[in-house]
Amino acid sequence: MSEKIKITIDGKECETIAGEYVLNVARANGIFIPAICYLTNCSPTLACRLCLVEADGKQVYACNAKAKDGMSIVTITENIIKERRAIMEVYDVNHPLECGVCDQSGECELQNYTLEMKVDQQHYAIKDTYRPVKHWNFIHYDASLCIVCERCVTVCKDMIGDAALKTVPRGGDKLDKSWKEQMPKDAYAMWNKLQKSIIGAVAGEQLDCTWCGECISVCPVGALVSEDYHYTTNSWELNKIPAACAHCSAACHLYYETKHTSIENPEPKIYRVTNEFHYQPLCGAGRFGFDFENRAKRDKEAFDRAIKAFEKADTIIFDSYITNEEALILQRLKEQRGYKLINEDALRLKTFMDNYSLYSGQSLYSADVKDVHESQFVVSIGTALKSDNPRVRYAFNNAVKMNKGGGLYFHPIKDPVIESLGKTVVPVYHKPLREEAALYFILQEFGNKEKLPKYIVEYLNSLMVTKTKEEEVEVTEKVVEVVEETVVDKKTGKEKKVEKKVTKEVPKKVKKPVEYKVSALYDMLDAPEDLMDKLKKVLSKAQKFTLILGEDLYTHPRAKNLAKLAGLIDRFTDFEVMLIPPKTNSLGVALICDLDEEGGEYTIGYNAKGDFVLSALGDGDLDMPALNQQEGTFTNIDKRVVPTNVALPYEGYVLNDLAKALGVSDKEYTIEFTKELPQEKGYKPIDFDDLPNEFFNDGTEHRGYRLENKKVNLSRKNIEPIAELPEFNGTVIYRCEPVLQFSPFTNKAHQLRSKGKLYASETFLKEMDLEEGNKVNIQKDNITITTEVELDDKIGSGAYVGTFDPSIDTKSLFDGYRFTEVKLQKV
Amino acid sequence: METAFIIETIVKILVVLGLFSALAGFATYVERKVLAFMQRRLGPMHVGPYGILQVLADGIKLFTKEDFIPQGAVRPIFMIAPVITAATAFIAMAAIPMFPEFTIGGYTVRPIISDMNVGLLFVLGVMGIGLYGPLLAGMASGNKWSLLGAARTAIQFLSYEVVTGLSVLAPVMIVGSLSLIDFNNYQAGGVGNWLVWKQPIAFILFLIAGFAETNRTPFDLLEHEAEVISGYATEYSGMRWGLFFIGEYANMFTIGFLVSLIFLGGFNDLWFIPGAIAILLKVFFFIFLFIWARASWPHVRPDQLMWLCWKVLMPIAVVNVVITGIVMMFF
Amino acid sequence: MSGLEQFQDRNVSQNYYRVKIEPYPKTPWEKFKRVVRKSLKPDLLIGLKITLLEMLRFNIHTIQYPKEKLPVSPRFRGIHRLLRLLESGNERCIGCGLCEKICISNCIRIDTKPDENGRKIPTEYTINFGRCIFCGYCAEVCPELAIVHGQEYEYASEQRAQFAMKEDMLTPLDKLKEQKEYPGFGAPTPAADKLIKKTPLAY
Amino acid sequence: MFEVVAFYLFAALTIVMFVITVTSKNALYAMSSLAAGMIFISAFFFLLDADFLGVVQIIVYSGAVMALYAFAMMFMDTTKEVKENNPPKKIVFFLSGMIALLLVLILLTPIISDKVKALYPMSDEIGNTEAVGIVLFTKYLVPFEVAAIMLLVAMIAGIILASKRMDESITLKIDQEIEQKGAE
Repeated sequence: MSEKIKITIDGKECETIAGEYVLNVARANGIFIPAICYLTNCSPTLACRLCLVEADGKQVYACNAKAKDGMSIVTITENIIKERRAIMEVYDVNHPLECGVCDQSGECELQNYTLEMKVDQQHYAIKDTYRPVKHWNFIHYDASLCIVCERCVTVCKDMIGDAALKTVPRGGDKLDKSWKEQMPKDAYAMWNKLQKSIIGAVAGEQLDCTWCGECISVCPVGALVSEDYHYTTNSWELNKIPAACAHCSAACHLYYETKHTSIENPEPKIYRVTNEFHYQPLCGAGRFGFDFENRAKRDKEAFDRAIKAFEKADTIIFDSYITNEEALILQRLKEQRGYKLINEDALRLKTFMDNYSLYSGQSLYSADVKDVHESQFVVSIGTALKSDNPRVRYAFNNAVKMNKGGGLYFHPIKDPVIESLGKTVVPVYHKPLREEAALYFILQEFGNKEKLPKYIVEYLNSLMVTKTKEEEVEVTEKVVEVVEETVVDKKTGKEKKVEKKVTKEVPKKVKKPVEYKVSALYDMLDAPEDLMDKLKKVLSKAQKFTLILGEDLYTHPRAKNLAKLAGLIDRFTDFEVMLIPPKTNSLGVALICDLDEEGGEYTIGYNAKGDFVLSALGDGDLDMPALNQQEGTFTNIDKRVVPTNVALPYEGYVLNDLAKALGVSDKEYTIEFTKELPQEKGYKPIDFDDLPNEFFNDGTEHRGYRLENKKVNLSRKNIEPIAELPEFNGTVIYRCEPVLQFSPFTNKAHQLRSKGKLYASETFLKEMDLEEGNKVNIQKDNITITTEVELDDKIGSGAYVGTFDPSIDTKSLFDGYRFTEVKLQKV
Repeated sequence: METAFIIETIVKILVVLGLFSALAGFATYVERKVLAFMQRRLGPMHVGPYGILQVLADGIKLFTKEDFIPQGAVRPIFMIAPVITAATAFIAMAAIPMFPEFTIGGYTVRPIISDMNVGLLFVLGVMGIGLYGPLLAGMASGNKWSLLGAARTAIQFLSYEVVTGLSVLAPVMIVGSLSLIDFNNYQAGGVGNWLVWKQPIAFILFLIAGFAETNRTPFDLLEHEAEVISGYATEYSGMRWGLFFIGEYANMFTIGFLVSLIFLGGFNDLWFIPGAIAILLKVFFFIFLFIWARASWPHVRPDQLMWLCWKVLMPIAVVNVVITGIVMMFF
Repeated sequence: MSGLEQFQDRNVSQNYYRVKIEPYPKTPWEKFKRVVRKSLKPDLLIGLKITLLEMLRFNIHTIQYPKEKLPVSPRFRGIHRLLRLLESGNERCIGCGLCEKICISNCIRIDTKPDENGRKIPTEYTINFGRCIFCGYCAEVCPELAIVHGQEYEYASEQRAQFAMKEDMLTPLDKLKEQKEYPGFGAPTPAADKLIKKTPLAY
Repeated sequence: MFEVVAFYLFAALTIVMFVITVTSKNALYAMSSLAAGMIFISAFFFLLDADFLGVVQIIVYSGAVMALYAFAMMFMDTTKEVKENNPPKKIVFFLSGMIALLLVLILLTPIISDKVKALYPMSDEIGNTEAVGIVLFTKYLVPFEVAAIMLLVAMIAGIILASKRMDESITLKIDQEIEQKGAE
């Protein structure tokens, strides 16, 4: 890594690494430098110019200036104070005085800094421009409140990767030149820029993005707010409840902000979700899908029926939308009462991880999201990254943008979002079931051939094929030319034309068949052969590599072999490997529960189908609390045990009550199980109440604890070569959730509620001769599902169905693998 | 004769009971009004014209209010105490001749329930017993403020009984009888014959002692709100409290009658005024005086009260008796 | 001096005079002398005279409350009123929630939403008068002079729900003409204009 | 007839009251019944037309019992029952009962045998008060004066005993003096 250096800020000696921005160093050391436009982990925009400091006697912008050894920074001088005050005054020019109704009032950075800079008078003025309000789906943009700090633009580009926002001309008056003499330099420059621009969509009136809403979060003023939250309450009335997002395995840190529902109804309600945008972005499902709570009352009769069902049952089917503690209770139920535990997702992940461990030597995978952020080269295989785990996608994008990195994206379905990340990200759209080839490809291109097991090297070499191709070759040819020259006769002084023969060597391009060696893997993957050339520049500088593997691999018929290959990659390449757990707590369930493959006769379903259903969705035989009504922990993608808290009260029975009634639990509260999580799997005996849940100023995540990675004995068995699998012939559809959906829980949230459909790309629609809104029969074997077709412009090919709508029985369509062959029929 | 006497007595008892209960109520109205006027207020104005029915409203209120006995109280004595006050106040009236004799349908009525020859002594004695009411109430309430009120009752009783007795001794010596009718008859024949001219000091002493006996300002230490909440009556409510109230006002009337009979010519005709009206006027003057004094003067401290009694009033009373005796012996 | 002047005059020192207090009697003899002096000097009788004269003069100051009422100071903090804009009749309240925040007895609650013009409006406004201590902070903090204290001070009620809802406090539309610009508690001071720093206008 | 009814009524009441006085463990009950009993005794005087003695009985005893009340108030919590350390013995009850019976018999015997004659019968001409006065100041002059002197002596003694430091007034004392007293 970069060398450690020391700089002095306001007399305080701060240690940092070379190349870090001064602003970040100051923040990490608790020194306050005002800044509006800078966002951690994004590129500096220099829009606000507030972070002006004096470095070794020269004025620089702290967000932009890189630390050098021995640098001495002064954050406040007389001139800086003058500049900052002038800047804040300029920001206040024509800013509407509607703090009273503004949603940001109370947590507004414009308010804060106006007070901080002691602005009590306005010296500047210009004619105001009409700036209309824009409604962008979930997002409400009040342009007149906007101070054009461009944080939204920056975060959309550098962090999220949608790049849906940009600055557009405002159409305001030009700044009078006379201001230039009257006001401080930076303030004038800032005003000049401010007066010219406003935020707008990149294309057209509507935003073209994945609706993460991060722009709402980063907006320092009330310009960008959630349409749903707009004018419903004041931010200071809300209770911030720190929690972990329950929708996907990223389990992002967020705050549920609650208040009583209305004057008549004192029950608390979640008004919005906010996040620590400097440290962790949040996806749209997390931000807008917060009200999936199950408002149930205590139903003693149902509880008694549940106890009877438990006494009768021999199997518990459950999904992974549960906490670690609930998983432990289920495991205890299994240990003491002999139930079989069925959870397909988690079992697949577990099998994959076990096989992976045999070849990597570690019980857990090696990379986490932070590694992705820091990588210069990221490869993703077998996952529809943008909907499977948006935060990993943001990290991928961030790595590409901030580290000038690149990557590879192996997936059968075209993804314009990934394509738009940059030229250095090369998508490889292979056919389904070719994931093995992709992993061998990584070994082929990035593996240390000297260290790799010999049989692998041999196998890779055996895949090399000789090909010929027409190549333009430069050949020099001798050409004789006749050149007419004008020669001046010395004697006569007359001009005279003389013909001359000149021999020249001229380069000439000639097409010629060339033989070369190339791996057959390229063909298997339908990859362009010049793939690696495109990445040459990136790879030459890359220091850190991350491989992201997704659910396609765990469900793959040859998942075990894939896992072993991944283990090899971890050991013998520069890549660190990250597995994306398919559901929120799949990793936790896989680690805590001893899962079975086959169920018994009478099953209890917990958020799953069964003879007796416990449901947090409110449609079962006994109500269970939703994850925003529970306290407990998740084991997230970072292999971290993160705590979540109760946002809304739950009055019904919880799983622990059942366990108590069955004599399995002796605890009063579920969270008493937190310290009993299995230590042999890497958990630590820490009380729930002692788990931290915050970020430090320098951006270090301080939530819960990381699981301990244990050593595993290596397997000596050889890894199988690529198996020939029967190809899909007919129509192939994918199992995947649309953007903003993860599960029936997200679908329960009032902002995201929608009906399950067949989402298809434009090319797919054309191929199948369908139109949006058509009804189709999806047929497989003897199952027919009728649904509507909807165009999804965020995929470039293929079609998919989601599992978020339980009314569509996707389970019977897909037997494991995420791609399946079906017959489509227009109704 | 015997039957007629019994009927007459019972009728007289009923009349006295009814009349003085009503008068006590009316006196509260008068007191509130007079006090109000003296303090530039209007007093009760809402119930009835000029608030005249306020008495009735208060009565209804007192009767319907919850009768409340505290947990720590000595129940039977707590309950009996107000009855003692009210009963003794009325018993004392048994020996007071209110009016001159008059005739209804040939039947001569003597407006006195029991004409005993020691009437004066009886009245004073029974009135004295009346102070058992506050004493028992205070001691039985199980409340410290009440107990303080009871203690004050005891000292006031023990002290001012002496002054009353001694002050009235001198007139008794002059008249030579303890019968109030004798007193009245002694003063027949005009203002000049009133005993007040012969015994002005006794008159004043008796009046002062009367204030103390009836527990009125400036000697209302028993239930002085500023010091002992409501003294002995702190724990009382409803009609039990009302009985104390009635007792106090009945005592005021008794003292009024006594002073009028002993010193101010009783029910003898005054100039053109018939005797019955004359005594009523006198009594009402004293009632007014009680109220007037309440409006005008502050009350005294307990130690001042004792000091006044034992070191000022009693010596003066003794001296007055001695002088009266000497004068009677030699003239 | 009369009325307000009397209270505004801080220079009262010239009106002080020393009260002569006679020494407290120490010996019993002194005490007796004082009793005689006070009894024979007509102190007690003067007291009686004063009260009697007051009664005879019959100079009554009582105000018979439910029938007669004293005028209330404009700065009196009675039951709250929600005002409307005088010209348009629109509600003045913009739903900023400052009153809700500042309320020290935590008795104000508002519900807001954007209206069809995109403005923030309060859909419901309640004050729990069972808890309100009439401190006037809400009127003081209101940036729109929308919530003010009325003159009504008789707020005994049989039901808690009374006076609590917006409709009870809001000026009815047909009585808009009777609504006065509020001069009382929380209104800007007469010198408010002078305190404002002016912003340059370039056009 | 009335007199007989009244006599037995008051006799019964008097006995009940005094029984309560003796048996009650509560000082307040004991004293209140004592006072009531004393007043009921006065009824006998009235029945015997000895009005003066009756009233004197009321005045004297009510005052005396009031003094007892004052002591009770100072010495004990009159609302609580008094715990007696020496439980009454049967022999005491028996003996005192016998003595009372004996007294009654002794007094009854002459009445039953109808051999009682008043030495100084009531004369109707002079009033009750005068009669008492005459007896007191003639036949019983010496005992009366002796009793008066004894009471005077007792009173003076009482005053002297009580008047120690009576000239000191706590309210008029300077704080310093009080502290000095406290230090002593």
